[in-house]
Amino acid sequence: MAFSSFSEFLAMGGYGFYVWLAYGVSLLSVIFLIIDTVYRRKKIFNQVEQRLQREQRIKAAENKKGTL
Amino acid sequence: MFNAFAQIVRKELLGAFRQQSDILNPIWFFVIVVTLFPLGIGTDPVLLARIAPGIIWVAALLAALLSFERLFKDDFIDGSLEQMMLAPYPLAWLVSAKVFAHWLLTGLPILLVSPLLAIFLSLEANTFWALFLTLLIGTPILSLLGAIGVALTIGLRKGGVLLSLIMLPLSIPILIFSTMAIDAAAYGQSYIGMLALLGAMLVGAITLAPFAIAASLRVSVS
Amino acid sequence: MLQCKNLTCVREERVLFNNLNFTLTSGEILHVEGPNGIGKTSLFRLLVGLSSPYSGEICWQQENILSDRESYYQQMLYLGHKSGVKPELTALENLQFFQRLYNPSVEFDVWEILTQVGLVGYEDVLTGQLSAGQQRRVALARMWFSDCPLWILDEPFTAIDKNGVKVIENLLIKHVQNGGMVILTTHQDLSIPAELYKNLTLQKPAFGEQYV
Amino acid sequence: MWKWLHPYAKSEKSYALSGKLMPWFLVTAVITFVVGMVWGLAFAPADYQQGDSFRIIYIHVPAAMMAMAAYSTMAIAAFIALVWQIRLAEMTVAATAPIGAVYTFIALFTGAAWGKPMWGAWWVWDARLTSELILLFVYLGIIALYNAFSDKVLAGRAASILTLVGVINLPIIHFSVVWWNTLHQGATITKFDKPSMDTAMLYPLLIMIISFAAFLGFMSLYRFRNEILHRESHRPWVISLVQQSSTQINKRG
Repeated sequence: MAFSSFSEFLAMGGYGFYVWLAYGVSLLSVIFLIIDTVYRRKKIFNQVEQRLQREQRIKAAENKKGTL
Repeated sequence: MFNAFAQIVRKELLGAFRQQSDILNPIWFFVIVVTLFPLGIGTDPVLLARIAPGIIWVAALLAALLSFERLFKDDFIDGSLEQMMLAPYPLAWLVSAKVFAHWLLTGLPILLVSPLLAIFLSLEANTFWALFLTLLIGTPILSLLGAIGVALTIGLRKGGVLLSLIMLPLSIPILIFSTMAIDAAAYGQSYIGMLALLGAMLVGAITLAPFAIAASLRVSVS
Repeated sequence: MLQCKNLTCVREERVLFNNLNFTLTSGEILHVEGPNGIGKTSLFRLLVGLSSPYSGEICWQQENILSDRESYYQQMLYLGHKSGVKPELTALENLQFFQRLYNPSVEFDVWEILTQVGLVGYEDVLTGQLSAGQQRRVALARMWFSDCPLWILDEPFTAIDKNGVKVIENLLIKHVQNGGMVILTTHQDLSIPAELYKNLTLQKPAFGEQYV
Repeated sequence: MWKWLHPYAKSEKSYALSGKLMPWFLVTAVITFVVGMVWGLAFAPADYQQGDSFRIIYIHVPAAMMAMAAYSTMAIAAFIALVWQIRLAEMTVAATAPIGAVYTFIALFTGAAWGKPMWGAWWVWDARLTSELILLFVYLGIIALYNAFSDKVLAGRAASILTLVGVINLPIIHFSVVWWNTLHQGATITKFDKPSMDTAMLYPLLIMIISFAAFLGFMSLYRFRNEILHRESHRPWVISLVQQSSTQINKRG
């Protein structure tokens, strides 16, 4: 163990701000990447589903006669 | 084969002389940008001579960016581009002709006005020759690199900004080697090594870029 | 002979047509029809090799057109929606460029062709200053000096007057009677003898077939 | 060599295979991350010169290395995509680029946060940071180009071409920046060079490199699957997959 107490661990020998800033921003950007990736997957699923619904509506519309 | 090359160059030059603003505007822009620097940072000849290579090369890059649009854009809109892609010759060869004509119309004029800028920025004769030689070797590389960028972005609605974002990072080595050569010349050192490096890059670009341009056009025009 | 084998075209994750098959032999005109947005222009761009199919292949003289583009392009003339004519050049300069680049072995009388397409007296005017129909005529003039057996014409009659349409139709008939082939789309009715051409109707993929 | 890969060149099979591989990468990434972080942050001894600020190395170096590795992956995939016309390779290029960009950003930011206490400035035109910055520009260019095309088949091909142009250019850029740096700064700042590192410091670094690599693998597979789904959304197997998942949600809801 390089540190004797938790507050010392947070202080990082006086460099706490820089170390935790670096780690924090890195973590944030990775989380952003994960959210973006999962969101994209959801979006693709939604798009395909919407398309399926639209096609069913078109099919229903084609069965009706006398439309323009 | 060579007839096809000559026909395309001839057509480009003929068209450009009918629409002279296409050639003149980038040059005009180049001169104005360079003029802005003394107005912005003062007229101290020592300072100007010190930063002149950077200014001229950055201005040349921006002027080149302005001129790239016309390389394929008009052709794309009026359909000559797709007709060129359907000609019975290798596409890489035909686009080389286009790029060569483009360099004649934009790179060469920059070379021709460079003495004027050398006077504006108080360059000495030796430094000016270094500038001239780097422009001579560097502008064709810019044309080839830019052509790849235009070919990739031509079908897109907002391709212009994207073109600069793609193109500028790739042209950094040219900027660095050219300004270093000019700096070396300003300190009275030999700059032949830098010129050789630029020359090697030019040879590499001439051999590889036409294939990249052709492949990009096949993607964009489809 | 031009063959389309099991051609499937997908654009932006949407199936335009599926498993299209046809063969065109010399002396035939193929008239492609179908409503707007059905994929006629996409089919034509596949046929000339500007875009590549999702699956299937197009063969010219038993050879995939994408494997040897140059020899295919020596025998193929494509006139698309966009004319390919440079507005800042004159009609004469445009024609000379096309002849020298695409049919360098053909000798022809420029004045005769300008007469044929009705542009005599306009040869020194910049093409950009001509009317839409006249600009179209400059592009169509390429058919008169083309020695290519295969003509692929996407909406050739756009902006052309009735008389002009007749002249072009006669030219097409002459071309196929000399052993040429023509593929074209048009929204007008063709007044070509029915035995000279056949129709290809593009249809929306049926339900159950819109996913491939 | 491509023979064994070929069956997996079918998108449906690759979708299933990558789905099977993903958990392994995730588990590796999480375990190595926890071990590496605890070891690196709490147990590794402080550097005798830089004190505890050196602990930034445990993300800076792995991010920088894996940003390069991601680009190499993209370059190989782009080459395969253009030479053998394999669509899945184009998807690999598109899937890996954003992860590479994020890693490059992390490397840059941690470099700056490390530089502030060491050099007294957030940014110095150090050769390595400058190269990293240009790498980020190249990544962003590729991503922007990919997103600008609405037809993803064309987008993938355009991104592959740009990746290959970049891969020829990047060594030249790096070389030119290093040379430019030595000329303009006298000697390069060598704070990041660690020729002889204490093993107690080195092991956590190696573990973190493995963690970043595994996470890169996990994320690329995830995004690769997204790409497959997006592009093949006209294929019956994707449709049935979507229908299955929606019925599952309906049952639960």
